[in-house]
Amino acid sequence: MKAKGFTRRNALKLLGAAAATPLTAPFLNLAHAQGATIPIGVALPMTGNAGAYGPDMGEAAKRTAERINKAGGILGGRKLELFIEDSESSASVAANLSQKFINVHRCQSLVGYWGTPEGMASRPIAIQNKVVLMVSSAANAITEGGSDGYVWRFQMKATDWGIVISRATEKLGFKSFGVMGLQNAFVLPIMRVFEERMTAGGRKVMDSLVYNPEQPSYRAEVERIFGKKPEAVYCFGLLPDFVSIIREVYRGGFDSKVVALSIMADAEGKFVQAVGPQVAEGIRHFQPMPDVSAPGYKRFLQLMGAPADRVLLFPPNTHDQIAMTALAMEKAKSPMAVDWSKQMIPVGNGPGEAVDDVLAGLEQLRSGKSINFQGAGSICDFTPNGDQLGRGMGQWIIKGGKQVFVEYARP
Amino acid sequence: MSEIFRVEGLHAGYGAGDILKGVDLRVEEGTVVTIIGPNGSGKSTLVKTLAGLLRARQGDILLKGTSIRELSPPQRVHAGISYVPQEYNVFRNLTVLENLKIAREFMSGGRAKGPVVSDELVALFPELPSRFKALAGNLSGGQRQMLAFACALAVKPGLLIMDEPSAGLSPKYMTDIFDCIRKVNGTGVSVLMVEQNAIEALRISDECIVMATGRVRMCSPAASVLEMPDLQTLYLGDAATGQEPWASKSAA
Amino acid sequence: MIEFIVLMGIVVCFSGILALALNFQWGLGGMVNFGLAGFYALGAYSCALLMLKGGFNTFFAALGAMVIVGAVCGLVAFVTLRVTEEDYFAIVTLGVGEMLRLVALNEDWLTKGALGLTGIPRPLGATIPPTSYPYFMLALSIALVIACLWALNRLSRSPFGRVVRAVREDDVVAATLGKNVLWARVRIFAIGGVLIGLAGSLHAFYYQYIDPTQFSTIVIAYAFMAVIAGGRGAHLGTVLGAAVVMLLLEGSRFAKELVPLEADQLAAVRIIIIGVGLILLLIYRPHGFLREYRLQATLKEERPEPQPNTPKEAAT
Amino acid sequence: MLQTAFNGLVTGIIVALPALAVTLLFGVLKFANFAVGAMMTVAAYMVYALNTELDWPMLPATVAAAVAFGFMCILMDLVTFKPLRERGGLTLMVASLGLGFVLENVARLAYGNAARSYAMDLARPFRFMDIRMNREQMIAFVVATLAMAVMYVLLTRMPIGRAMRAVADNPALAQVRGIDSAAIIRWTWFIAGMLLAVGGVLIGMDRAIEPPMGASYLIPVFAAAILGGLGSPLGAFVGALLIGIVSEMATLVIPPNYRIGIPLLVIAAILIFRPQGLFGQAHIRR
Repeated sequence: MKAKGFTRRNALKLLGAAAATPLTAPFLNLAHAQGATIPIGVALPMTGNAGAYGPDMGEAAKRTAERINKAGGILGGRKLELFIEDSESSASVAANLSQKFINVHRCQSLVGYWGTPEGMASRPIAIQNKVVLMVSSAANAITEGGSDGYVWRFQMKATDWGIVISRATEKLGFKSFGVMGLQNAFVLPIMRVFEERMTAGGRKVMDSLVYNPEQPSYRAEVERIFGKKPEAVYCFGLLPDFVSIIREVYRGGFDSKVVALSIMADAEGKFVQAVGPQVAEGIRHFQPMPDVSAPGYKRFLQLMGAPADRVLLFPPNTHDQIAMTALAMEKAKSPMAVDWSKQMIPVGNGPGEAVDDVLAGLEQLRSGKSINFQGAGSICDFTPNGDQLGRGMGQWIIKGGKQVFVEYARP
Repeated sequence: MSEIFRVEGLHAGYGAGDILKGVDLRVEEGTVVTIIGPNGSGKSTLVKTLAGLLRARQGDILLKGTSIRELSPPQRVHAGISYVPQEYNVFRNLTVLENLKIAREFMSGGRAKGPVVSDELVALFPELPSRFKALAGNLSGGQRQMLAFACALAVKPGLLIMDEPSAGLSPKYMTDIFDCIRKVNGTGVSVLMVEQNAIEALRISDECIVMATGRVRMCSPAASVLEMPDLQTLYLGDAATGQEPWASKSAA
Repeated sequence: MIEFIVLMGIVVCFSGILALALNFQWGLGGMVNFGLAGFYALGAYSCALLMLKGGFNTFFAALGAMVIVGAVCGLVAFVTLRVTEEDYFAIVTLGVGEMLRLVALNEDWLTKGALGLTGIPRPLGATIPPTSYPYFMLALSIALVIACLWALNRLSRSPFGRVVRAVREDDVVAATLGKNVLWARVRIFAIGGVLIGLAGSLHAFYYQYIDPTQFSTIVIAYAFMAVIAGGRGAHLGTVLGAAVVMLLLEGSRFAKELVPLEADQLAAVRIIIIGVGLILLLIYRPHGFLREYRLQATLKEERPEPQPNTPKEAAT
Repeated sequence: MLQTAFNGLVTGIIVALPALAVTLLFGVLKFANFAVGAMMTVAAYMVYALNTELDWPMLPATVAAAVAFGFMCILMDLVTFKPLRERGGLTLMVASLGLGFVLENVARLAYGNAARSYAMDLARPFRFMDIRMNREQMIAFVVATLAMAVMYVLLTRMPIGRAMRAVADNPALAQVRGIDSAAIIRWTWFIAGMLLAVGGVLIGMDRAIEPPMGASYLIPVFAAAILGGLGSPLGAFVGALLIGIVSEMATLVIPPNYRIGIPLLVIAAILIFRPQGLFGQAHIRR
């Protein structure tokens, strides 16, 4: 079907250009992947509206794998090889990455997946290819609908967020509320649970609305919610929109208390840096967090070279994901997901000796003992459908630009 | 008399073909020269090329002996050539006064002195001062032509080139326009114009150039052309013989 | 590795069909569609919802999506073009595209909002085993691309195709020739819409999960780049353009080792390359790699087509 | 109620400057410049750099960045749009889309995705007849009205402004009246660049500085320019205020997250009933 204008010379020139693209690069290092190393795919948002959270999580995964490799790797000396890619906070990019991890790098473990869309898009791919997918997104739908043990969540379920926040709110004793939420998969379930429990407890939700990401301005939303002067306004969303909203609230002279999530009001210090301590004063925020008193978390802080008081919210999850992959493979004595996916619960929940250092855990598994791994982000206990138990939530309040810890509570 | 303007072997056109196929003509200083010829003979293309709106592909254009072929339209205006297009020759969304101001400020290349509208201009165009505030687009056809003419004279040009100044005018305005041209020429401005109204135009012209199919066919004093018995045949070609009347006469 | 190339081949196919739609609307019909992402989302969501809620099978769902997007495009063209030139048209399509995306994001009752629609069935998904499904889907996609190319080529050579080009050259001239310009433009934009609906349906079948983040403005950048690289108006060229753009993008993902940039900078650089490439191609290769289809074959009966963009009066 | 109307006025004021720039550019160059959003983003980041990294106070930082950005726009025109000058509005529009992608991502490359703000402490609002006005809004009012006044004087009283309107009205005639179009185009880009820079700063002060900040203003800005009548600067200013007020007031009726639909409806209505906008002159297309 030769179109008139399509000369052969043009075609060759075009295809030649296409072939010369770096597509050829991976063939070079593919050969040695089969034998020695164990490939792990790491998809994290480095750009897009969740771009602020990816880089640190990637760093945690890299250091965890390096530490395991330095100590001799797993399954008789095989090294872990990470392929860290940017999912661009987009579902289609994440899906393509998952395909690439499975088909090109032959990964049997896909970790990272911060946003719900990225997790949801990769879920069918992992299940069909019988490969383990570990996400750190909160939306309930991720673990609903059966996954034959291939989909594991390293995060608190969205509805649990709502439960913990509601219980803490009852303690705080606010009587009237306003609620503002970003149109996002994990925000809506939190809002629903929170509003249900508040009205059930006889408290008054004066108004609640949902806004879009990247709106030119949030004046109307702030005016409608804060204008009704509720005692406290609960905001659920991400950093960019929260910075704009809080500036609008401060400049509007509204005095309702503000309660939010740490991914908005902390975001590794970026929020206070953007709005300044004066504006951030008194903002209370919640976030599923590692149990800072847990030895596993303390060792993780040293691994990351972070100061002792610093609270890292998401990086511990990728650490646990890499650690659980290594431990489960070692126990199953096979890198194939169809085998080690069955070891996730035995390794995480036990019965066995509680271990909080992945290297110690590997030693004990090699000597035939069973363990109960206590990770950095949580105690790594799972339900059969892949939800994570025992995650607690921290509460902070910003005083003088500093994040002051209030309490740690479990659902 | 010394020669103010000369065109030699000019070729120009739009896109592929050439509409002007080697045009030669001269304008003596202080004279009025009228170009006539059937439609499609390249008259309008010629004046657009002389004004610089169209690139000359071959040949040369000389003003007072120096070539202006490489000059851009604004540079040609500053060199002393004023051009009045046939249509869309005023800024419709600007007021009459603003049209005049622009002509004054930009045609002189910044050398303009004195009032925006000189008395000389008011004398030539008595109607304009009363309509200064009006938008040029709201003027009648005749008034617009007058304004365009006035703008071209805002800074005294060496040569005034006009593209069918009388087109679409009522008889009253037509005589006014030709009257103005005669007066302007009286003040020493040479005029080169393309006209359909051959008779009226030739009455005030010194020289007549006849163009056809992109070349100058004939150039002779306006008076002798006026006396030619059948001016129409000159214009439309001899229906019977199909032969152009000038074929016999060699171009001047 | 082969399977990944097969999968990327499928993505190239439906990105190619989307580029063909843009090429037809803009390249041939002279109507710039900056709302492409929104209409693309409309196609994908219509197809998915017709299956998940409407109970249609994959064939009729795709057909339904094509009809819906075609109708919406036709309506937008009819409402907007009745009055004004095409500059405003681009602005209106930008707005409509944004509105469609907002509806997908905010109408939870219908589209489950940001959570997106999951478990979207695929053509013959049940009968063909998952491991060899990609090969079937690639064959299906290639067949559809060829069908589109064949249909568009026939359309370009038909009288309607000449009207299309006449409208693009100068709609005033076309109007004077008695062609009903408005009706031609509505049909041009609607046919483009049908293709967008098909591309949207294939997108839904391929990913089996759709959510608003998949239909961002980057989709528009890739489509325009493909059309410009392929040569406006040249159908086959557009598909090859889409292939080159996809190889550049996926290739740059492989190039991570070669490129010293951090991951988040790489994403920004990639779009900068697309933007710069778009401008350079417009300036230096206005006809892309392949010339627009010419009517040389029929030179005998008619005088040749005018040059695509004869320079109007050189005003400088 | 009154507060919402005032909020609408504030949104309108911020949309006014970029709408003015779009109208100016469309008037002289006859194409809708889709890179205005990203241009504002880049300018806002330039001021951010001066303000936070070099600790310049806001005023000198904005003035310096505005002048610098004016020259940058001239350069961008030479590189991107000048070679395409003859190719018609559509090609220029698509090129401006490409330029927009480049600019937004250059900002993202340099400063990443996190939302930032200028180093100026936020102040509690003034109360005035139970309307709350904060300092940034006051600054926005003053700056925008000042810019509009300067533009009005420039376009009606000064030769440069008249020449720009002349080129917009009839480019060929302008040449033959001695106006060097190339110089006027440079001036137009310079002025539009300054307007966009100040517009970008106002957005940055009102909301926050992040790569997609400019793009989110595209639709309201074009709506304002069209409502005012493309080519009529005064129209753009009034159009912007109207768009601002109408979209904020509408949030009392429709859910706020569909607010972006309002400018779109306005565009559609204008195009159908009064294509030349409120103040524009019907365009004579030769």
